Amino acid sequence: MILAEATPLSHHLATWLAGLLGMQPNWLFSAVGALLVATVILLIVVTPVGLGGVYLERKLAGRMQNRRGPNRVGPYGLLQAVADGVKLLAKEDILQRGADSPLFRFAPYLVFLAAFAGFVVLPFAPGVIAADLDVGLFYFLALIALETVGIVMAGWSSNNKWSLLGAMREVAQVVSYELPLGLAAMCPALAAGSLSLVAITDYQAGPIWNWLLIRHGYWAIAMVPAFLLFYTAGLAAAKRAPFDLPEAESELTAGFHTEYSGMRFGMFFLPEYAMMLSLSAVASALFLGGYHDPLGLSAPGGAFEGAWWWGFLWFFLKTTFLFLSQIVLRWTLPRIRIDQVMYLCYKVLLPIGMGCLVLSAALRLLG
Amino acid sequence: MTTIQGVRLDEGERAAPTLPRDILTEELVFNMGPQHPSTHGVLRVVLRTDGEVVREAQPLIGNLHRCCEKILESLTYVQGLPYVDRMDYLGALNMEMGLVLSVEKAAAVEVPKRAQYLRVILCEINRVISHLFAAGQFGLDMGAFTPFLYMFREREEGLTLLNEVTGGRLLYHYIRYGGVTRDVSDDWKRKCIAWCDQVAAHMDEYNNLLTYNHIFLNRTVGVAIIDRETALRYGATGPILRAAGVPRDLRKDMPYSCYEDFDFKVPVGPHDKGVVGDSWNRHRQRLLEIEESLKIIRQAITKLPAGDVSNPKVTRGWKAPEGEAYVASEAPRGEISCYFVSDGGKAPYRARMRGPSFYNISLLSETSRGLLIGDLIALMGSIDITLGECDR
Amino acid sequence: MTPAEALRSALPDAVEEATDAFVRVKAEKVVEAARVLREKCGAEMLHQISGVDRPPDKMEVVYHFARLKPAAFLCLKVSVPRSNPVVPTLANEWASANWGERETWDLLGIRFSGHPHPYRILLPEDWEGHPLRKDYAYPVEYHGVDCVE
Amino acid sequence: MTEATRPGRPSYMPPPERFDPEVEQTILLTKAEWLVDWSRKSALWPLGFGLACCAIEMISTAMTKFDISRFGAEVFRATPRQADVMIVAGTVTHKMAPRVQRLWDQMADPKWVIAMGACTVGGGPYFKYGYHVVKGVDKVVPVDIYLPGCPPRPEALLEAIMRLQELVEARSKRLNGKDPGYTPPEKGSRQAKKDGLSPVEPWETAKAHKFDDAKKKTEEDEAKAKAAAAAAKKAAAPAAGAEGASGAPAAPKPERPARPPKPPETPEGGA
Repeated sequence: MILAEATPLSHHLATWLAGLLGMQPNWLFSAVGALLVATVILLIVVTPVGLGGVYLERKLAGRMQNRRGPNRVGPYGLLQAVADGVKLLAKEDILQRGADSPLFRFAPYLVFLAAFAGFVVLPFAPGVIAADLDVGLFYFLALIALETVGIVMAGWSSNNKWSLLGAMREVAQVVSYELPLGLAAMCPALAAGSLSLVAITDYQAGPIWNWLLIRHGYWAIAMVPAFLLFYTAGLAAAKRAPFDLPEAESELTAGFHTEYSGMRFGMFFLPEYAMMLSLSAVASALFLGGYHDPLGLSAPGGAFEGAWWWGFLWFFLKTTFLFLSQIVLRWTLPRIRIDQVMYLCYKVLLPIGMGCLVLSAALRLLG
Repeated sequence: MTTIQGVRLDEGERAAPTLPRDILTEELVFNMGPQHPSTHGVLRVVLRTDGEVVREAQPLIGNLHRCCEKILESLTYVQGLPYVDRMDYLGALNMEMGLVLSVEKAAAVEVPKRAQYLRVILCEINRVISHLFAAGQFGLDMGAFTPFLYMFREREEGLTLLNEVTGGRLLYHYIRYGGVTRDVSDDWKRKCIAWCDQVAAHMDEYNNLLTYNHIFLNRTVGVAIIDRETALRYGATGPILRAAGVPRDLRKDMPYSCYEDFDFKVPVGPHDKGVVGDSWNRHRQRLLEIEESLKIIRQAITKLPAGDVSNPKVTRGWKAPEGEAYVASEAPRGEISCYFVSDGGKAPYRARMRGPSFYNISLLSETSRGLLIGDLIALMGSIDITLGECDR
Repeated sequence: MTPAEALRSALPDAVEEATDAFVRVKAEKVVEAARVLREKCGAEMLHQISGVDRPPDKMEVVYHFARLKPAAFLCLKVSVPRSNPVVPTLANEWASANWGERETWDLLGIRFSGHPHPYRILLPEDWEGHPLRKDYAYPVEYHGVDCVE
Repeated sequence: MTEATRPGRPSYMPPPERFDPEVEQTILLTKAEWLVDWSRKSALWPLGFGLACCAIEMISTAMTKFDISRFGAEVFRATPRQADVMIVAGTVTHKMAPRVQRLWDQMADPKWVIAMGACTVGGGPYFKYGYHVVKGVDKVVPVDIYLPGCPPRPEALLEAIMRLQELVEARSKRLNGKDPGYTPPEKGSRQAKKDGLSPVEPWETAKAHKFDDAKKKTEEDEAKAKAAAAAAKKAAAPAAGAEGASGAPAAPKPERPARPPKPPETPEGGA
């Protein structure tokens, strides 16, 4: 109900449905509306996100490596990721001897859920959001921890030592990197005075110097390091190179998903891209003005105030830029060793994060 | 006493018990390979680890034992040559050199000067190709995928060059007793020089992308040090030995096949970063050796004398007279040598091939103690083994 | 000092045959001979261990040592009876002898007494016979997989 | 869900039953089959598994110049669970054969095998004197595509991939009636195998799971052990030779066919 009330889209849907049936909108319609929105988001956003991410990654990797990348399946190989998905669905699902069956089966769902549930709080455009939670940012950070639980379950239940090692690395890495990630995310929240992603985005309405990254010039002192920190810690939280240790192929064969086959593997494969994308989206909402354009046309009083397509375009551009930069990084950098990952987190990123937070607080007090 | 398929894993030297008594810790025994992305083939390593720290790594070989020596004893001289190619499939021409030099010395076969130069040119091209592959593969082990493809770009060009002369992309069967099979054209020589320029021009690219990458340096500098004594004790040769500071290169020390005619340096560790004998130095060593090899190729092509490319006395049914010889030569991975014994029969009586990887990988168990698993990968990648010659 | 001179002076009763190319010593003295080569002739590396089957009654183990400066190979030979081929191990002196001797045992069936780990290295542990012997009989099948057509 | 290690696993796709052709072409089922086969052929993920020389050419195929990723097959999986096609690239030895078989066992259905190179096709250059070389990987795993060459060029591997795609697609093409001149081949015939419609599933023909009972003593071994024991007894008690001869009748020493007499016995085992 709270979800439905907070969401204009689902609220409209509920009213429309009730009107269709000639009844007063009550909580049942609200719930149905919210569910419908969630389903639509899952269909329209999530599937293309996963598949498109895979396609982009393979194509871009090919381009970086003087190759062509997939180009036989569909025009420009566009259907490649679809073929992968259908193939994974039709593949045998193996439960190996010695595996902890319930955990083994449940882990991929948990990871999938955790990665895609983050989309609920993403402000895609003005008014286009599944649920504008007051604690949206907090909710998002909490989901990253939930994903870790799924991965540990997968690694433990596989009864495979490589999986176990991968899961242990995942715990060590992601739990540690949540600290700098949270600290970096707190800086914009502090500046905007809210944990709601919509509120933070709207705080940055107006021309480009209103964006938190370079807000009024002097905010850049705190926000540029915080942004880089968020980006780096985000890479680690999404297990992307150079922090892809939990599934480091040359070390742990396939890490925590060594024993998974078929669609269960696909459920580890797609969330990785979802996680990358949602982290990019949150980064753009926190620091780069989210759905606001650099000229201030979407700001109150601007030409495109409240135009969802205009906002979505800018949100999409910013997010895709960050997403692609993650892919480029992955295909450029070697992998960091596990002790260096820990060193980087606790001795480099964490102090920087604290510094950023203190600076932001000071700026908030002064300005 | 833990025993895994006949391999005894020594107990003892357990980690000092720093944890409280009620936390139960246990050492893990991993089976790495034969199918593992960074064992470079079918090497199997049994690891005993304490979490991420390797307590013991026991390499187990033999999964690619292809009976090379028995086959050499069973087939005639000329028939046996292709099998030597298949020992080190990345540096096949250098493997041929290993056998042919011994047989030629034992049988006192004259090799025309032009053939000797051609051997040098093609062997050095092969060495460059092999080192490019090794360096790229090392990057791949460290998680950097793209440099590998960049190095493969030049490698493919080099393969095309070799293909044009020998007819094979990977395995050549080009060097024969008393010479080589085919001559090269002027056009090929021009292409070869152009290729040398191309590789030399791209060295900076590799260095920027991989060798001096900050993460790569952090991963490899000071990691898995193989010092001079260890290398000598285990018979490790080639880039490992030179990176450990021993200026031993058979092309300089015991010149064969006219290597004394060329002016080149032997790079010796430590190089500009890291400490002597660490993983980074072994990687850098290979890249520096590529540059020296390019120098040799350029000189050999300029100085290439006219004349025949094979000794007409060595015919199809040629046999070596009774005798024996031991000649070693410098292959990309170390010293390839052959203890050749002939009893005058149609086949060698005994042709004992020394695979450099066999000795190089044997030091894994001693060097790997106390490394992290990621470092073990760095060690294995920088040793750069080929299982074909390790198991023969 | 050539290996022949060094060995003749240090171990006069061990040397069976000495030429420029190689020195043949008694099997039980091979460890001492190898030590002499290391101390007097600068043999720093055991380059290669080869076994040669010489039917009907003899087998040879050939050690090639490498001297670094000036570069040279020093060759030491040992003959053992084919009926009971046993040679003392060098594995405690040179680490490279460890695997080399295991391989010689594996392929030729020459035993090295005192070896820390005297098992097959290339072939599986339950393989029959030693392939590089001249009278080796090719296997017909191994664990259910045919070896001949 | 099936257990991975269970031998004689049922086929991932049962042999197609022949319906009335009209029904076959109209119902949705066949269309779905087409979709599944299309996706399988378009996303053949190989197992990143190199054995010897051919592996280098396999890597070359994935690299810039040849670029197997055009076919969507550059996703070399390090774990057999996620791979579709095992490219056996290089010589399979007797020591390696159980592992190759095990990897094949660990792969999830549907799965295919490309035997790359002369060694895996039939022993290749090691056919005669290679005592430790398995003469063809089809002795341990079922092979779908044989790719000769020593080593095959990357172009050849690309063709093998394309042939495999045809093979994968063949079944649904037949089902969808895309091939009007098609009559179902005779059961178990050569043509049936070629069409990928063989009622004899590949794993039925494979000599699978022989390694499991490696320790199991065959009758032959038992007889041999008995003979050895008798001989040892004889040697230990020469005085009781007569008794030994009468008590334990000389068990005929089982000679393997085509094997010359054994060399003089040497003491085995470590020092």
